[in-house]
Amino acid sequence: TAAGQAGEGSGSGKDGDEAVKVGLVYSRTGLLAAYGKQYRDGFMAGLDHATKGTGKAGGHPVEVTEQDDAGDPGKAVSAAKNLIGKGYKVLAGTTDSGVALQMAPLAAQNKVLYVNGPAATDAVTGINDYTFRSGRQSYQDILTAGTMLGNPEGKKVTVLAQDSTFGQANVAAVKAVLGAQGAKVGSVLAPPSATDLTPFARQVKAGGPDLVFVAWAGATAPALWTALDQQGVLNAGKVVTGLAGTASYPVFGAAGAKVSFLAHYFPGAGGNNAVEKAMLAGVEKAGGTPDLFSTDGFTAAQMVVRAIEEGSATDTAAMVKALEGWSFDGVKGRQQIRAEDHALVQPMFVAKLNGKGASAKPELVSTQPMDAVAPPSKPSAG
Amino acid sequence: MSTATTPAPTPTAAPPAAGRDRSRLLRWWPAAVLVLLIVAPYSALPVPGLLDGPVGSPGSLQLLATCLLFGALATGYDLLLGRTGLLSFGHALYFAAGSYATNMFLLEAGLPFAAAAALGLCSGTALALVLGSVSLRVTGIGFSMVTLAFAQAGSILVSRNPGGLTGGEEGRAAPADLLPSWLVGIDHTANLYWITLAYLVLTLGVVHWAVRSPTGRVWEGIKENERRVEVLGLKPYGFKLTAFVLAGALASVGGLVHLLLTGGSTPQTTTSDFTLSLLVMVVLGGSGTRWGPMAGGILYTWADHRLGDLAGSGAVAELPAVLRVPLSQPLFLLGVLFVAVVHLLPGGLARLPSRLRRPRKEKK
Amino acid sequence: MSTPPVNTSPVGTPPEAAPLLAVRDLRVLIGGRHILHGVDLDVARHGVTALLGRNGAGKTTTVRGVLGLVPRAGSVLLDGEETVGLPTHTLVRRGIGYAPEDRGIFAGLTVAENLRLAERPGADGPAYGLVHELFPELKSRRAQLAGTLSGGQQQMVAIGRTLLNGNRLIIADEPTKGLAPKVVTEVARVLERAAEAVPVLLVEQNLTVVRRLAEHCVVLADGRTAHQGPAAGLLGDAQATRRLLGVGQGPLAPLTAEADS
Amino acid sequence: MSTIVLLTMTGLGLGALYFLIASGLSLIFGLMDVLNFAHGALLSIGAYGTWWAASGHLPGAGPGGWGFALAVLFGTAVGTLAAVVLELVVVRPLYTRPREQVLATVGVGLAVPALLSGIWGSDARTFPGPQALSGTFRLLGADVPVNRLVLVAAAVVVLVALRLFLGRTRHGLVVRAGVEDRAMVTALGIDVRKAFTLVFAIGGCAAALGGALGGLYFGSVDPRQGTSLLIFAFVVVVTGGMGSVTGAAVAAVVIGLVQQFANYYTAAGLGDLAVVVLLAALLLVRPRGLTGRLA
Amino acid sequence: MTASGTATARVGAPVLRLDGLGWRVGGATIVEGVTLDVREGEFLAFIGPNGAGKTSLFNLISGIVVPTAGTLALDGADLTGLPVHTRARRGIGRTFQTSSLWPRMTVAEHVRLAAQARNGGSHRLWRRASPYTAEVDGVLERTGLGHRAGATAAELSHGEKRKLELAVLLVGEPRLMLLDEPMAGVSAEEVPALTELIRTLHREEGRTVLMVEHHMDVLLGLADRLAVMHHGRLLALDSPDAVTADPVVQRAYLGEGL
Ligand SMILES: Nc1ncnc2c1ncn2[C@@H]1O[C@H](COP(=O)(O)OP(=O)(O)OP(=O)(O)O)[C@@H](O)[C@H]1O
Ligand SMILES: Nc1ncnc2c1ncn2[C@@H]1O[C@H](COP(=O)(O)OP(=O)(O)OP(=O)(O)O)[C@@H](O)[C@H]1O
Ligand SMILES: [Mg+2]
Ligand SMILES: [Mg+2]
Repeated sequence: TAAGQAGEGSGSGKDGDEAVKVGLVYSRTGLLAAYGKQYRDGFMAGLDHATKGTGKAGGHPVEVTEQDDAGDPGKAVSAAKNLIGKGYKVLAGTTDSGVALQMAPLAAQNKVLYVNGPAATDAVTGINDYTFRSGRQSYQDILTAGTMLGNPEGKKVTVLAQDSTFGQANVAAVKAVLGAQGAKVGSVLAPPSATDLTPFARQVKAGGPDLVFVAWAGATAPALWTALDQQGVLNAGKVVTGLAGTASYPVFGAAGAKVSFLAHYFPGAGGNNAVEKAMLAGVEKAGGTPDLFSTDGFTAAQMVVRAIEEGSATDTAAMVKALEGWSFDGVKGRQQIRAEDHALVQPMFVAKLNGKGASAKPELVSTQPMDAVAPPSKPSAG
Repeated sequence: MSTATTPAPTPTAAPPAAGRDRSRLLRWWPAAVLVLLIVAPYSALPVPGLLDGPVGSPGSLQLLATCLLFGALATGYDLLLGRTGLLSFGHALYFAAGSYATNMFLLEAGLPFAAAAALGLCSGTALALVLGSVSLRVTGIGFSMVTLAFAQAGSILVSRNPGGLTGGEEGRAAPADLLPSWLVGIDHTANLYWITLAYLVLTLGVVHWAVRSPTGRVWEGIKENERRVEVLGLKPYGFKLTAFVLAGALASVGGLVHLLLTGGSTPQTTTSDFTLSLLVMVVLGGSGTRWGPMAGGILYTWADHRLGDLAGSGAVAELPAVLRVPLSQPLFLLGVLFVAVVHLLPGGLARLPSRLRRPRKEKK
Repeated sequence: MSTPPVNTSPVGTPPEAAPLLAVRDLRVLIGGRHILHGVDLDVARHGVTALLGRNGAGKTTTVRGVLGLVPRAGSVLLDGEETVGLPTHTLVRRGIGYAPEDRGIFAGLTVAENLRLAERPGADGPAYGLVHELFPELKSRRAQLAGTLSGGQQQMVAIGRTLLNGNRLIIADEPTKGLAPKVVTEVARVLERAAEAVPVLLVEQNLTVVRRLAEHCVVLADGRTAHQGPAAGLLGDAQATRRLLGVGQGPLAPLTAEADS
Repeated sequence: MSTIVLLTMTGLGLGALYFLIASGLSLIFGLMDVLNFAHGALLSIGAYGTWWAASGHLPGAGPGGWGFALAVLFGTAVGTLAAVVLELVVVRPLYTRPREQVLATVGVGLAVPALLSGIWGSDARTFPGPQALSGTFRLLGADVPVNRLVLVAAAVVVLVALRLFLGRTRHGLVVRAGVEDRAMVTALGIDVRKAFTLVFAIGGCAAALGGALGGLYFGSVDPRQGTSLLIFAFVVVVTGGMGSVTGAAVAAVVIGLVQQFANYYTAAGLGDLAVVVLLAALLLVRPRGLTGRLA
Repeated sequence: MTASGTATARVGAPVLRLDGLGWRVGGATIVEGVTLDVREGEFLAFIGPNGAGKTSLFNLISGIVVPTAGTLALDGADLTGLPVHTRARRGIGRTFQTSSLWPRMTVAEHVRLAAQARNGGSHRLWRRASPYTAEVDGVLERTGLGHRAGATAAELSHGEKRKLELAVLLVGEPRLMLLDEPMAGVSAEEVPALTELIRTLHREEGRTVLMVEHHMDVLLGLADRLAVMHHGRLLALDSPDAVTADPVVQRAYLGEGL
């Protein structure tokens, strides 16, 4: 294996020209390939930005190796073991929560730094000492939705989600957040494979909620929004959902104007701060299109560079230490890595969608500062 | 025109003594391969193209182990398809059952690994027994569809994450602290590899033994003509159930090995697509043959993992779009490869040696 | 081209010149095994030509080879035209009716559908009248699935199909197999009648039938032509019959000639 | 009441969609005994063809009115062509090996979605459709989506057309006989290959039409849409009695309604589970499906 | 078993008893009211026009189809509802009119499977299957298939398949043999040998034989009694001479001969 020297202090190492190898495991193909590409483009732009164009962190050239996981945990584990076996100390990536949950334990078992990508599952937060996250988690979505409700006291909230872990997590989070504030939270769960969503739209309507929170992912989204619109759900109460990537904007069709969006990110959401500008320019220069998860990749690169520069090129414990509690300017604004559970505390956005079809464009309504939407702390299991 | 025809060539002339010695040596090749496989982790031999890194490196061992795992799984599946003529679309269920049940006994009951594994295997086998005894009440395509329905129901259940047990679409990682320490961590990949190899040897042994047993003989009869077996006074149901349960049990063991190898249970293994890929492996290698399914499983898995690298390689990126787009999709390559094998290699890879040999003989 | 076959028997001479079907040196190889090593046979322009031989001699394979249903080499001339290389369906459309050995019934189709499949666009349309007159059963069972017919009824369908069209040649592979004696007689009459208009190549084990119908006969042994000549010559010569067909000797050969003796 | 009306109408629409998808599968399976795993791919090709034409790539075609009709026509034609190519290149050379035929279609079923996502990305694309079909109409207090009517109408047309094809032409007969004993059919002087290609073309045509209208139904196309619907199509074909087109129609409606009602009236949306459990139960009681036709 | 040896004294106890047996399918009556005792060691031949229901009667006896009327009993024990395999184990063996074999198994493997089914122990997964060499050699010798031992059933000619059917049946050593047209398609040359084989099975090994055959001359030398079936009914049941002399049988079945 590569000659790893432990006990390196902070600051740039003596073996300054030894390359640091970083493994990027993401979906180049498969279901989430589009997200994977956003993430990867963002990462490259972020690396360029964080190393100020030198490609070196703390004097070490950063070499990035990409591996495709095709959304399959088995392949991801193979790829990760391959990289770790070759002496890689830093892994980043994955868009898929299932993959992330199998990658994270590997990091702890083999003492390598793992910076999780866009996978939103809350379970990654605090999973172990070596795992960090560069994106948002479901809980932050819910908290953002909560801020849009005004005073939830006595209001009736219905969560419409798919009957999957992602959907169930959203229901649980809404219950925890808004339920605690006095809202009556109910849920309508649809099987992920359901073809016709009219019955579920109808169920939501029948409940007569004040707020509908829609947590929906996947190919059936257009059918869902059409059904909600046709059954008059969108006109009856406030409907909130998360804004996904550019490709999804036309999906809402006529419904887009009647929905309030919480957003993890969309180009321009950061108010064109300097970092965001750097990312937009970087991604575009490389021929990519900035999108929802570009920021996750960008942030991951920032974190990796920080870990090497302020931690070590070889000692993962030092890297971890360098990241814990780090607060920095990211694409979305000021963000911080919470020391106790490695949650990435970050601002979230509220948006609306203007226009429809191909011309639909999100417009920023407000920004929720990072502390307002900080997930509850969940100290690491070790 | 019709003068005396040349006599038919008789290729069955007694082989010369040297040839017989060679063929006796050749009969030992599985043992030789096994020895090679056992010592593989100690080898630092690079196999460029085939493996990314030397044979003994954790990455290569992991890939090799995955290949062996699927080779074994396909061999077990062929017990149904190629030996008994049962086309099950639900084999994934028993594989997943082995993995998920063990994992739940670890996670939820906190049992020690050995106990969890034993219980997991029993659960998988019991499931195969129960569902097999129901599905085997119908025959032909009906059987295929009932197994599909059961597997689909299983898949839906897993994805619904009932009571937080299965982790839904995210799956669940195995608790590293409950596993023996010699199975955890990259440095112990060789142990996982040996376990997988043992599983492969076990499966091959069980399958080969079973098909040469009296029961195996009946299986063959059932595959060819079930009614005729009945007229001999044998009730096919029991024999088919034996095959089903045996294959299910082997798949459950496979699920357990998969759990160790990937460190978790994933819902992908419950889908009908997974069974379909087993089917593809078996056919690729040669259904109903001794080594075919194993070879097919290994080749398929290797291609599935490595084609991704080929597809993402720089060489592909520079091609014009008409070539680049299809080549950058591993599944496309795999699908096309499979169609090609089905067309060009009837009987699968297992037939390759005899096909290569025949033209040579005919030339003589 | 029409040199006499190699293994011509001492009895008999080659059939008249310009046969309807002339098979020369037909060779068939299936799965690496040579099944026919060179069969020569002529089907005369009228009457029944019988193809004889013991089980496994290659009679069925010869017929299938003629029709192109198995890969074959050699020469098969229909009315002087080479047909090796033609796809089966084109060859058949030139006017061949074929009743195969295993009857070739489509079990999942009804009797009527089985017959309808054999219809070919021809001068006077399908001759259902003839078929139904010969086999009234087929009319009353028209809607029954052919797979549920009795063995003999299936045989009737198979023969019926060859009679439906105005063919130039009928090839029947053991058409009387499994038929009740009375029906055997009937079928023999049918073939006899058909043979007045259309030459018939008949594979048959029942020598009584052969004796009654055949004008010429060809005997195969081990995938080769062992004898070819007028039927009367062969069947009249007890020694030749015994040598070529293995019957007619000892006390245990009652099958053959009793009915008409 | 309005809920029941709505569920019934949308259930019928769902049934119609299932029938459109399953009809071609059922035809090919019933006649040729090929369980066509590439059927989902044909569906996707039809859907993408229509989407491509309707989003302005084909002169004259577009998202509205006759332009959309032209786009559907185009998509269906492309799907039909694909089916013909599939038969000629993949299925035909394997006619002596029926099991391999099925497996080769599995390979195609893997390759085509991958190719589609290579070309157009793995994301869902919104499907342009005529304004007139995106709204709802009121029926006894329920807002029923208009496009369900289109689906039902198309399904009826396909059902009638297939029945005519099977009942009035010789091809169905030739193909059914050809599956039993291909050599014997040629020995009757029939070129069975043409008939097989024709059946595949018709099956592909139905699949592609299903894909095109499915796009309208879902409002989007994605590379995996066809494959994910394939399972329901299998369920319909088998429930309907392996290859009986009418049986498939009945089964499709039953399944559509069951799914819709189960999804509404059970708390956890047990529609899909209900469907597979129903299938298993039915097969155990009546191994040959609803109509009891032989496989 | 008492009867043996001589050709005439065949008066064993009834083994198989059919009582009012009938089978209807799809509205048609295929077999109707067949009542009949088969005696131990007897040779009972069935003749009748095509479609008379002979094969169907065999299907009813062997359990392939379930009777819609009547009962049948073996040694006094009711068989009516029992499945095929149970009847086979009780000693009812049969051949099929349309050869029903295992196409891709070799001739020798056919014999081995049948031998194993007879000997039991098929459920033993842990054993090596026995090669049954003596069985294979013996029975292939008897049926004249010795030279084809390695060929698969699909490769056999029609006549060879008929012999293999018989071989598989022989190996099972059933006490009641149902032979459905065993001579159909067997070449004239080999008919005598097969006839002799069946005669030996019956006379020397004392098996009870039920046989359908259209070759009258074969039957006449073998059968103790002839049953004539017509339209699903038993038209006559008597000694061969009496039956063949019956003008009705002659008209309906034998015809005038060629
Ligand atoms: N598909 C095949 N593969 C291998 N061998 C075959 C095949 N078909 C026939 N044979 C062999 O070729 C030989 C000739 O067979 P064929 O069926 O032509 O004989 P036949 O003269 O018609 O016999 P029968 O009187 O029994 O019908 C036989 O030994 C048979 O086993
Ligand atoms: N499943 C079925 N459905 C309808 N009719 C049937 C079915 N099975 C048999 N039959 C009819 O029953 C009658 C008796 O058939 P069976 O096969 O028993 O006749 P058989 O006496 O054996 O005739 P053969 O001598 O021609 O073999 C036939 O007319 C046949 O068509
Ligand atoms: Mg023959
Ligand atoms: Mg019969």
